[in-house]
Amino acid sequence: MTKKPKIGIFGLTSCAGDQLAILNCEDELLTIADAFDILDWEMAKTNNDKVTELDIAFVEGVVAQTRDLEALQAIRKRSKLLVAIGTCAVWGGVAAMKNQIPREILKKEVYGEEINVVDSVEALPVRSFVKTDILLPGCPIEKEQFLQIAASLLHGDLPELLNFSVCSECKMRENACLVVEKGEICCGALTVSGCNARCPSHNIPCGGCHGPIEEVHYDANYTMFAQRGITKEEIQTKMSNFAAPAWMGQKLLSEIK
Amino acid sequence: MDKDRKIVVPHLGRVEGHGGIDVEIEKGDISKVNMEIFEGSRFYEVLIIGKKYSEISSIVSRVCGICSAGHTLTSQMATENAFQIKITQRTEFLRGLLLHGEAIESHALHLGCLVLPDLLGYDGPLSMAKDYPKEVTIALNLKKLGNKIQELIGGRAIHPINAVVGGFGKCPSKTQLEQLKIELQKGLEMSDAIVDLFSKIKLPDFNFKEGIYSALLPKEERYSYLGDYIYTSDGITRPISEFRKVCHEKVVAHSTAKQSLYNNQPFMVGALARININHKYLTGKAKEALDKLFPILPSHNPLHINYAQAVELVHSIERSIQLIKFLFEIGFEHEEPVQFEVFASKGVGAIEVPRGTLYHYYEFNDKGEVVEADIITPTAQNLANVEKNMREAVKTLMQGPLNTLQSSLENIARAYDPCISCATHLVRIKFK
Amino acid sequence: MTPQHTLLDYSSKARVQNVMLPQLARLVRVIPMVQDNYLFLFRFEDPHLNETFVYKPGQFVELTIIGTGEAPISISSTPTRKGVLEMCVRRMGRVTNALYNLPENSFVGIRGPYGNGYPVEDMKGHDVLIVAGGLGMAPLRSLLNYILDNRNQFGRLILMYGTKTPDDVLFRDELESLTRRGDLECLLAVEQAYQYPGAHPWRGKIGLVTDLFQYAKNIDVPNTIAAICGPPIFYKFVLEKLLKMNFSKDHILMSLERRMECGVGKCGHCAIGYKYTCIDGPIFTYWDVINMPELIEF
Amino acid sequence: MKILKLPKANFQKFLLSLKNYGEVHIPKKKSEESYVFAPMEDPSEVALEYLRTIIPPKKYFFKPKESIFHYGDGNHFNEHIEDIDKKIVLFGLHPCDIHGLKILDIVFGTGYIDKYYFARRRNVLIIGLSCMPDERCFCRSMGTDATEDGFDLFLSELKNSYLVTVGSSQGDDITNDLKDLLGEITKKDTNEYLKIRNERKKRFKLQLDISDLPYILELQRESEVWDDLGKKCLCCGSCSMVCPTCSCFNVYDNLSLDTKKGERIRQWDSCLFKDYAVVAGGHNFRANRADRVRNRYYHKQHGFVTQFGKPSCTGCGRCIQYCPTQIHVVEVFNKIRGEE
Ligand SMILES: Cc1cc2nc3c(=O)[nH]c(=O)nc-3n(C[C@H](O)[C@H](O)[C@H](O)COP(=O)(O)OP(=O)(O)OC[C@H]3O[C@@H](n4cnc5c(N)ncnc54)[C@H](O)[C@@H]3O)c2cc1C
Ligand code: SF4
Ligand code: SF4
Ligand code: SF4
Repeated sequence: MTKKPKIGIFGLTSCAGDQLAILNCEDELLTIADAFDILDWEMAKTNNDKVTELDIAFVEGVVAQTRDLEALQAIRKRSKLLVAIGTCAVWGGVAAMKNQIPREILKKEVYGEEINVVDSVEALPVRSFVKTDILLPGCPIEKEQFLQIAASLLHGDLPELLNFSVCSECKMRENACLVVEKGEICCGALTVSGCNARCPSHNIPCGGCHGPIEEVHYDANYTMFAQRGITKEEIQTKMSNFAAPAWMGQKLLSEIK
Repeated sequence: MDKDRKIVVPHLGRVEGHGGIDVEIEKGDISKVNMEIFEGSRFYEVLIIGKKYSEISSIVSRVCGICSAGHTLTSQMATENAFQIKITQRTEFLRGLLLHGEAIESHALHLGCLVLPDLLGYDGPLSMAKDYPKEVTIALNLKKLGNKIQELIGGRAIHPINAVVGGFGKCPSKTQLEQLKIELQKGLEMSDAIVDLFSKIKLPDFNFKEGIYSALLPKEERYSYLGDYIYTSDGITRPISEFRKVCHEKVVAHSTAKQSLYNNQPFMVGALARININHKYLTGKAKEALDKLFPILPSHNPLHINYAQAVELVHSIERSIQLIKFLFEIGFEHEEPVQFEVFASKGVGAIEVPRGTLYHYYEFNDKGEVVEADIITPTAQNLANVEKNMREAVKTLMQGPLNTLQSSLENIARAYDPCISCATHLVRIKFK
Repeated sequence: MTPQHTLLDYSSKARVQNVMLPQLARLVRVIPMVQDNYLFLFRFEDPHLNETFVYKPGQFVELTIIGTGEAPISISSTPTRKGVLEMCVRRMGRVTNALYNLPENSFVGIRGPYGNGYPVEDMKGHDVLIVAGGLGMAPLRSLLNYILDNRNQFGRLILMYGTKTPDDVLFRDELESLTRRGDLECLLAVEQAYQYPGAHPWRGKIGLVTDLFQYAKNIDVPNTIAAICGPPIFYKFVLEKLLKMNFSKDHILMSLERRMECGVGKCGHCAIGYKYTCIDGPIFTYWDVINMPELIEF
Repeated sequence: MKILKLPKANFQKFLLSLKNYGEVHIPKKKSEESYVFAPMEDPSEVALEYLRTIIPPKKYFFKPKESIFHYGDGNHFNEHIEDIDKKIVLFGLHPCDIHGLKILDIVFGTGYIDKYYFARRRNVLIIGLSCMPDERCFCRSMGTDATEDGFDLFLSELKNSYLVTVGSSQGDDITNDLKDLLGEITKKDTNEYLKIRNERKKRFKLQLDISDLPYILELQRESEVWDDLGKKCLCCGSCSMVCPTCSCFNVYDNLSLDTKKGERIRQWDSCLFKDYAVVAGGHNFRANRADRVRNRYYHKQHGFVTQFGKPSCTGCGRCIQYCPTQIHVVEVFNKIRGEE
């Protein structure tokens, strides 16, 4: 690209962690600001341009209220390319963990009986509503992957991320397998790589925060855990923490009930 | 200005989260000042019901990306409180470091990337960098330092993974800590520059009245973000288990964030509240910074939150260096998280995170699954106070030009650094 | 059988030319042929290399688009015409797309040539039947021109090339002019000669590529080598035809495609059993192909 | 062949002295059941009881992820070979791992030569160490339970000493330098060695008959054993990562934000991964898990045998230990042989 791409960075309902992850590129931030024409980024600047057509929109968060959906549709309309950043935008994230519970009940639990002003809908990822061109999962996104994607886009290529599970990265870092040695519930074999196996490298089982790999082998995972006396329910509650809609698509959570 | 006026600022840029200040001025009088929150609800207190004790902290961490370390640790402390787990000294030091890392990152981000551009008339750090490359670089480097600590201790700068109930998955190595110490020493000089810069900037005073402040009392005779007792500036000290007496939560119609009141009064938590209550414990360079920035204490000007953060920035760096020394003293043997028994119980955890006191409360069944939870974030506690300060400011400012009024209100709201996502986004002003 | 390795052996192997390192080249011209199938012309920056880069028809190179990545691409030009490397590239994904966006005169990287190429030495003295379908013409063009440039070393030469429409014919001008040559039977067919106003009129046949066999009379099967390349469905019918004509499975040459990351038999991706498409291929006899599991279903 | 004796009392000194020849890497304990090769900080860290490390020594020569060249500084592709000048003494390789390296020597040294591998191979001294098999070792079946070459020194453990076999001229230099630590072997030592050797032979629990295995595999291509494996295998790739002879890789570019400077990366890959055999346009030559698992086994015991006359499995047992779903190579082949 010869001209600076015009970009916007947006957050729907989320913890702002992915936008913060971009702000955390301290060494590259000024280069990013130089290479892209950042028109709209509420988290980092005032006076945001809300109308100009964008080459790329980065969107974080889930659609958890009608306001989010309106914002998302407006973003999609003005952007040529939409990059979903973060596990919320890609898979629903924690907010989608208990989509099976009706929102009315959730509202009552948290806000009490009498209040009924809260605008809340079933929390679903960005790609459930609009076309997403690039998916960058991660809770939060990994800085290196973001920079790699940004450089690819600047170069005019559609970025491509490797698609294998945390296990392989975990092995490359030469960690002792937590399933094999300690019988822990580790979501590594289900979860897409990118984090360089952060958790297992700290002796902590993977919680699945990057969301599932393309081809998850549920049965083999169950067998693996069953061999170690771990029940389906235990695995499913753990799996559902970050990408519940993906698992629910597999009709797994409904099996518990 | 006695006409009905209406201005809409749907989003206030440069605050983490979504929100607006909704101010209505009717016939020269304030009819409404509301912090309106646009953030969708995520119902954390419900999400964790049925989850095992080991999974909670990584879920609630997602309340807020900016104080994720704070949420993680508060959650773990509440769990430990419930199961009567006693953590080791090394864990205590490491947790301290992690919290200071978060404070450094958060304060540097707020001061350098949000407040300074505001005060110097830029729309953000990126545009400010063209004229003030040195200042922006210092801020970014301090922010990076904070992140480095979090990355090293927490395993990740945002949503730490290494901290677990009972300890840590992996302890940093000697060489890693040595390296960090060198960088902290450099950071100390940089933070001096920030204090210097702020001491030259005069912040307006809109005649704020004396407020109520609340903060944790340090366990020992030193400035700290940890404590077992809550002190409110009316002179009462309560154990953290009585946190509901301090922050009585109420749901307000205009916001998905709950607001907290103390004795039906708004109150303040956060850096300024801490400085007002605990400043006597400051030592070293932080004390020098305090003397430079706060000739009079306590301060009732919410804009001084920025000064307070600058003081804490220095303190956190100094204390981190000290903690590393302690860690060296106790050595580097591998230490597994503490083993414990699970039983039906309740527990509270409280930590002074950058924006104020954070409370987590859980009730567990005998399998260690959550049956009830309550999370009270600092921003929720501060919201009512922000509104109160705004009312005060509007009174003083109403006669002035409209854009001054608007930007002043935004400045006040921003001073609180309302990480809205954790409670809730920011300012919309309507003049009716 | 196992080589004995010594320090000397290691250090000599550590000193070889680095096969993973591309040579700098320039994209000198882009010639659009059919939609998303352009001909790209390259020259090495090092003028010496343009002379010394020796390759065989059917070999390929690993082409680097700087900043994007690498892809294996067959050389479409013939080694008998030195100076430029021509590659016929189909726009498929990341790398090929970036090539299409690359302005003329840009730098690229090329390493190779790799693969076995057509066994032209062994083919000498034989009649050659080239059968191409659709984009399969790209690798065969090198062979065709090589034979034409060494015409007297080969026997009878027949080219059969079929596409869907005249707009899909690769190297159309070049091939159409070849139909006038007396020493080549150049048979072209399209399934549909639908022509829009202003289009170049189609002078070839209409029908499937297999229909062209009727025009090539008296093929001396035992003395003929068939080189074929095209989409899976093409193979199904052409192979059927050739076998019926009693072509030996050893005399049918096919070109295979696999995912490749290195081109030099190390990365493993193109391995089928013990054969590596990149070093043992991409040209295989039909007999080889039958013996390779997981082959493309024809 | 020169064979000397190192009394155990001198062993720590011996290890320490190795520092003169490069950075010493030794097996260290990583967790309850796992070991790794890592730099020696103190000779007491050496885990002499270890049987297999998580990742085999291949990591020193063929790195999990490495930058192979850079571009953007002028119009060149600048060769980049990590650790090109780093001298390492790799202590403690068991015979199977030495064979593993010998197999990689073939892979990277036949036909086109992989400069990266050999640039590092020449800088690493290999010191072997004898072992006592556990229930996962089947090197004896693979013919890799002993080795006559592929090392500079090889230590065979006796009760109070080690026999030190000198395997290269560099190894000889070391024994000359350290002659104060070493002694002559005696008849008694030989007898002791033989006794241990016979004892070791008896300890092998696991056996795999590889005679005419390629042919059986040819017959069993459509066996339901593969489908069953496909149902059980996670396709996580752990077995490939830990295998001393698995050497597939991916190549891709990392570009810097200025879009001019960049580097080419190569990174370990596995034929078990879904995208391994996907070609442009999306066709996947091994779309089924069963096909991919089968491919790995065929490559080890069929493809490589046909190509180089021996299997590319060393019987180290790593894939058995580290497969999270307990897929067991030997059991798989025994099933295929109908010998369950
Ligand atoms: C011997 C040989 C000769 C060839 N000759 C020609 C020719 O003359 N002309 C021609 O047009 N084509 C030719 N091809 C085909 C050509 O190589 C492919 O079309 C080309 O590789 C497409 O590359 P791409 O990056 O544009 O496509 P993509 O579809 O983007 O990538 C190509 C392949 O790489 C894989 N891939 C890339 N990146 C990743 C990743 N990050 N993770 C997982 N998988 C990834 C894809 O799955 C796919 O298999 C030849 C192929 C071979 C093997
Ligand atoms: S190991 Fe799993 S939970 Fe941990 S960071 Fe990686 S994907 Fe997230
Ligand atoms: S296949 Fe398994 S036993 Fe054989 S060498 Fe590889 S890891 Fe070792
Ligand atoms: S380690 Fe086991 S589960 Fe993982 S790919 Fe290998 S055989 Fe399959």
